[in-house]
Amino acid sequence: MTNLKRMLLAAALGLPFAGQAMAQTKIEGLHVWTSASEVGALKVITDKLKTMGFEWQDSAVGGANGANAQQALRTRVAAGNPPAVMQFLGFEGLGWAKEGVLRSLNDLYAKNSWKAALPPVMLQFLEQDDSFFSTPINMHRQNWVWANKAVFDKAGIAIPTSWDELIASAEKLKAIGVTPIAMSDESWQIEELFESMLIDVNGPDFYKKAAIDLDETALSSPEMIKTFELLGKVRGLHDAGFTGRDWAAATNLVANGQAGMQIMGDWAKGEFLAKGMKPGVDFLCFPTPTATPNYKFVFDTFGGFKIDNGDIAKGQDAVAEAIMDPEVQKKFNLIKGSIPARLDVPMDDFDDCAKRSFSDRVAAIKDNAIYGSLTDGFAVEPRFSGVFQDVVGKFFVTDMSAEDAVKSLVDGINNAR
Amino acid sequence: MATNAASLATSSTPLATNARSFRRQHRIGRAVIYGSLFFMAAFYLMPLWVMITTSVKHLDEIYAGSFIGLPQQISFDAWRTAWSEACNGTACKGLKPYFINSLLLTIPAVIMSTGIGAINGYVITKWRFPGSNVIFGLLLFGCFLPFQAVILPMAQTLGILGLAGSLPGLVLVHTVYGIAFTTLFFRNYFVSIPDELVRAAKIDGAGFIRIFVSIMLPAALPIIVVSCIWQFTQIWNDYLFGASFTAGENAPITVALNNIVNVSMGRKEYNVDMAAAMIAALPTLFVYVVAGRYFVRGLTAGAVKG
Amino acid sequence: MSRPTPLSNRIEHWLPRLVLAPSLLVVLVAVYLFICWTGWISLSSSMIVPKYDFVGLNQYVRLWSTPRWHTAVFNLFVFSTLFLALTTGLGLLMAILLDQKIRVEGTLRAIFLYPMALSFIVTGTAWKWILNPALGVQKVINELGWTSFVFDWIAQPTFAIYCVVIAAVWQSTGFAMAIFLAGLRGIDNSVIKAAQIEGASLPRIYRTIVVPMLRPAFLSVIVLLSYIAIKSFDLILALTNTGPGSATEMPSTFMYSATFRRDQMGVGAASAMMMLMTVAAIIVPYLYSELKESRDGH
Amino acid sequence: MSTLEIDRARKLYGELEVLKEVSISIGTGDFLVLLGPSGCGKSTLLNMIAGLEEISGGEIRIAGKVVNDLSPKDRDIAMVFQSYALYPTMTVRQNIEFGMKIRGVPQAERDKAVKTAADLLQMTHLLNRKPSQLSGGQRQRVAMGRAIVRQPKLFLFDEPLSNLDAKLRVDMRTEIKRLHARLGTTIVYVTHDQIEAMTLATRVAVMKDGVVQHLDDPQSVYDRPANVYVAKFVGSPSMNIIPAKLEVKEGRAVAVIDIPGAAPTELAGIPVSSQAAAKYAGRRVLVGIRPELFSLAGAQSAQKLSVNIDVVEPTGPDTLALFQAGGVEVTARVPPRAVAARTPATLAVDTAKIVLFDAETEQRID
Repeated sequence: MTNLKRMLLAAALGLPFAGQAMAQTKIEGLHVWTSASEVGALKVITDKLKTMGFEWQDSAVGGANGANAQQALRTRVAAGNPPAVMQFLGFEGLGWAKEGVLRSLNDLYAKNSWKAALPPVMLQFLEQDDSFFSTPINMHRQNWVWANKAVFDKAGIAIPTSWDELIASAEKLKAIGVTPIAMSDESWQIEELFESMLIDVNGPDFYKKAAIDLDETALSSPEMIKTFELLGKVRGLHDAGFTGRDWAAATNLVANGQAGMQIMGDWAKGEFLAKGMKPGVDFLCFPTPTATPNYKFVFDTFGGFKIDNGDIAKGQDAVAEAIMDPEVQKKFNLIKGSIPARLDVPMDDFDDCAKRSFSDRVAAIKDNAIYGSLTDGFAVEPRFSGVFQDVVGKFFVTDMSAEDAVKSLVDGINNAR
Repeated sequence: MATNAASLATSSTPLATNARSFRRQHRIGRAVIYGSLFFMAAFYLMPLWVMITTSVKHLDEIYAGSFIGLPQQISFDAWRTAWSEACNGTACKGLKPYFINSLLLTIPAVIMSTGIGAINGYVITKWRFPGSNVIFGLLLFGCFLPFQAVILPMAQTLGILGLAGSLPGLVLVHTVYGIAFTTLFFRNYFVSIPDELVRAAKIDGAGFIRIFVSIMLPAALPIIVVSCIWQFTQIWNDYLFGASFTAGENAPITVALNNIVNVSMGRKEYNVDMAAAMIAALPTLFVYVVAGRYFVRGLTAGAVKG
Repeated sequence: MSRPTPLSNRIEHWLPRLVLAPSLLVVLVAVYLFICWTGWISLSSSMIVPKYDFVGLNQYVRLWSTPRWHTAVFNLFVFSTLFLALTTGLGLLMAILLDQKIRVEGTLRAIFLYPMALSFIVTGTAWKWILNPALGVQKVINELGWTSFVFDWIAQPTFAIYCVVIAAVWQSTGFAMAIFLAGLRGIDNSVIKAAQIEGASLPRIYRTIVVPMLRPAFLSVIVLLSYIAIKSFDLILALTNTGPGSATEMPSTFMYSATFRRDQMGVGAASAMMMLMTVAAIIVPYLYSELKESRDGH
Repeated sequence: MSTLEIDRARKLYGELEVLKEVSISIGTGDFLVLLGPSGCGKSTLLNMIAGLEEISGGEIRIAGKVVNDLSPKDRDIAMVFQSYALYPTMTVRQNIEFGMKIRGVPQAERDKAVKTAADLLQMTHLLNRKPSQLSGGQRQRVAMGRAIVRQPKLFLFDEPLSNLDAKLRVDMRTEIKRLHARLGTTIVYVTHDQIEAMTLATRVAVMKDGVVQHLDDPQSVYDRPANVYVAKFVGSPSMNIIPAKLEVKEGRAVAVIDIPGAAPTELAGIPVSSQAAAKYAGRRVLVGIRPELFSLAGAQSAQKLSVNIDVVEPTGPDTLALFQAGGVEVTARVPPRAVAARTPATLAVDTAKIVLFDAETEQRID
């Protein structure tokens, strides 16, 4: 009631809330996590933070694939009122770091030798101009197939070893009256499928050239056309209700046995686990089929804005330390479905899918076959990945030819350069 | 009052046979009118039906594919969850605090924008001066501003004013962008009030403010209702400004609702979403259903010469 | 006049201007200055944050070379035209039907009016289900026995925009109806009686006499609906999220994603300027005629 | 001292001059009617007197005091409007006492004033009603009551009867006249109805295009209009304006009028000075003859016109006979059944009341 009174008074006087300035031990974090499992995982970090003497002040802005949060962040920076800590994915953090508004965590990195504890491929997203600006909590693998084991058994399908095999198995699934692939017409969900094909069919090196270096010859190559043609074969393997479907609803189709499989990152795992299904027993998780093993990643980091307040700086350090705490990483990822960002966290308590992800990551690092996900902003800057999404999304729902798709992709990328 | 056209037609027909056929036509006509109205009403109620039934269904039932049908079991758990337990980020206090935020921001913003609109409309119609029409034109153009275009400069301005991220800041933004419409409402209404009223009051010795308070405002009650309803709906339902200019615990209900509904990665609780959506819509629904009568009446008063 | 005027008179003289001044000032800043700011950004190379350099019309060239922007412009045109026509027509029809001494008028009016009270953040999901062929209308009708019935516009890139129109019309018709109903109630009964004595049929009376008398109501309806059409942002996001395959992109959603999602603030600003120019091209002549009229009146 | 002096008052709207140096002066107890068609500037002038419009040039004095820069409330005036301008949300009582309330008049005094006014206008029973519950005539009374309680030096009426039906208008007209007689106040009254002007005014100012054409007592305006415009505007049917040639015979002015199918007719005995007669001798002039100056010619009639009657319009008390003379249609007011259509008649003219006008300037020739 006193709070309400104060707000009323402040409203009447046209003053900013007194509470705003008083948050001396409060650390405000802006993020996009709103689902139960996400929030549950986040609580691992905030609980740890509490033991370190700081209170997490939550600012969640969900929706629009993170655009709402990005908009909130931009307006707050414009207003000179940035959050103490911000969740970044992929290039988002780099952009702000280039503007010089993020606080350097170099001292902490040096003191705790965090650099050595992390996969080298992550560092490019954590560091700008020799300054570490954020700390990673997890790693999701993007290129997974999720399948209902009972359905696969009934249709007599083994785990496919190539995309052609995977697509061919669709006929068997159709024969037993099951939707072969659970998906949505949302562009990003289609793109998850596309980028898996892109790397699986053409190999990691080609993926790097086309999706990361944006090499024009690679982009306009026959390999690209081939990939689009492959994607075109998936048209019609979904059900009529795929329009506007959330990815989690698609996952549920697989879990319920209404659909055979889904191609999605390992955040989908939580849906099966929530139903009490067990990996390998009730559902299958396997990487998208390929001759050249690869690993595509997505991870969440938190960075702090430069704010002229010593207490907040201490709090930002505390957040970084909490995130990099191995125990926190373990507990967090057990809930979130991903694997720890740190390479040195014991994986014993994790499920088989996570264990597979962890071991595949180690192998991929060795083989130089680990790359960032295009869809989720770890391959190229948003203005380019957006073009991929536009073209792939449009290609899939219309009768656009693979050649036209490649042409508009090249034009679009050049236009955005 | 509406004419009962059909009954007039019967009573003014002299011949009995004609009267009978007219009566039959009349009955058919009435049936067609009622039929189309009820059909449209059903169409209009459809989304509400979906929302209400979903909000009382069990989540498994929804995931099993029942989106539109009747619920097998009715449970109000989702409503309780939405009101007091649903999580907006790590804060799992339900919609309640944000509901209060929205009230705290909507009420002053509605009062201020309506008040300013009223006095602007009064000046523009009753105290014209050279250029007052141009000013009205300038104000009116603000109605059609795409708000996405002004978010960043507005954020910077609020930062300079020290109102960034606060409810008073949001109240200010809504008031500023509400002025265009409220001014238009009051201007169009006051135009229909004869200028002689103001002249009479001037001769009676009333000044600028006295005329406004004693004569114009009491006469403007219908349009005040219209303006308040319009502004209330617009501000309560706003998402863009709310998400841009508030943060965390200061967020209005639409932002909290969006966070509950728009899960980026994670299982959607459709029943809670729908219950939350209904809760977020209750005040505006209440305003329309309760004040709807006055709303139409207010519009009428604006259209008819006083 | 050089005669000294009493102070109170001078106050009375300046008071109206003083009262209007804050609104004017605020609008000059919050509308016109901000438009100028956006214009400036549209000529700069701004990406993630505003930059104040100058790159000429580069961002406009880039904007117009983006196929998605063409879709957005085309959609705005289709959407606005259909939305205005259908909402006005349906609103008028409802108002006329409700004006026939309907017994449950109050209830029906509330039913038609309630969507106006809801935000699309709220109703988007419900509409998504209703329009989804596997969940909504199509499924229900198929289950009722008409198995060949197909209503899957929302999944068809060429038809999805009409789904947006349907939902938008649903939301705004009640408002148009309320204004028309108000207009109808304001019409002198004797006009209708006179026409009936002349032997005109009811539809004819409405078509030739009553509807033309509703001109002021039409004007208010069109202004308010244009406002809603231009602002149709959360509607798109909630219903189709610009899909399938960017088929329901609109200028407002394009601007939003360019600025806040794709770090192309310059392109976003350019698209905002294009929107503003379009709005100005339509609204300024209207404002001009409206203000000219009121000047003639006195 | 005059109660109202308008001294070369001007009104400009930008470049447009709607009032051109108007000067009018009336004394206490006078009833001035500003008469003219719409757009002649009469309402603007009234609003300038009231202080509702700024005065662009010249001076307006009320009771000797320059009021140019005084706000309406300080001018000691009251005004009755065409639409009555009753405050719609207030009762009749509140309407009447609103001005007193603003001036801070104590309640008891207000009650007394309201009672007096209500008694005077016989509307005591209406005091608690809202304007929307009143008939047109009742609203008119309330508007007058509101003016009366102010006890101003000057009453202003802006076409107060034009929204009433014909019967009520005549009644209210009489009532206003009676009120004027009883209260003895000074009134400025705007109307476009010349009968109201004739019946009510002690002074009439006929206006056109922002200029006072004629300012005099009603009878003088009627009898000796200052120009053709005034002549035609005042009186119904209006004054006949017949083109003629002026000749001087034996030192007296004679107007020669062409009558179709007859010899040119000479009218002698026109009241015009000998200088004017000499000046206009042999030139074309306009002869102004009120319809009632005609009569059936008798044996002794000096000035006669032999004409062919085209149309006869009986009005009851008398008949209007229309015929051609001097190339225009002329109306004569004759006793009922005195003449018949399409028959010749001989009419006498009371030439002593004829008015002559300059053919070019259309001003009266004295």
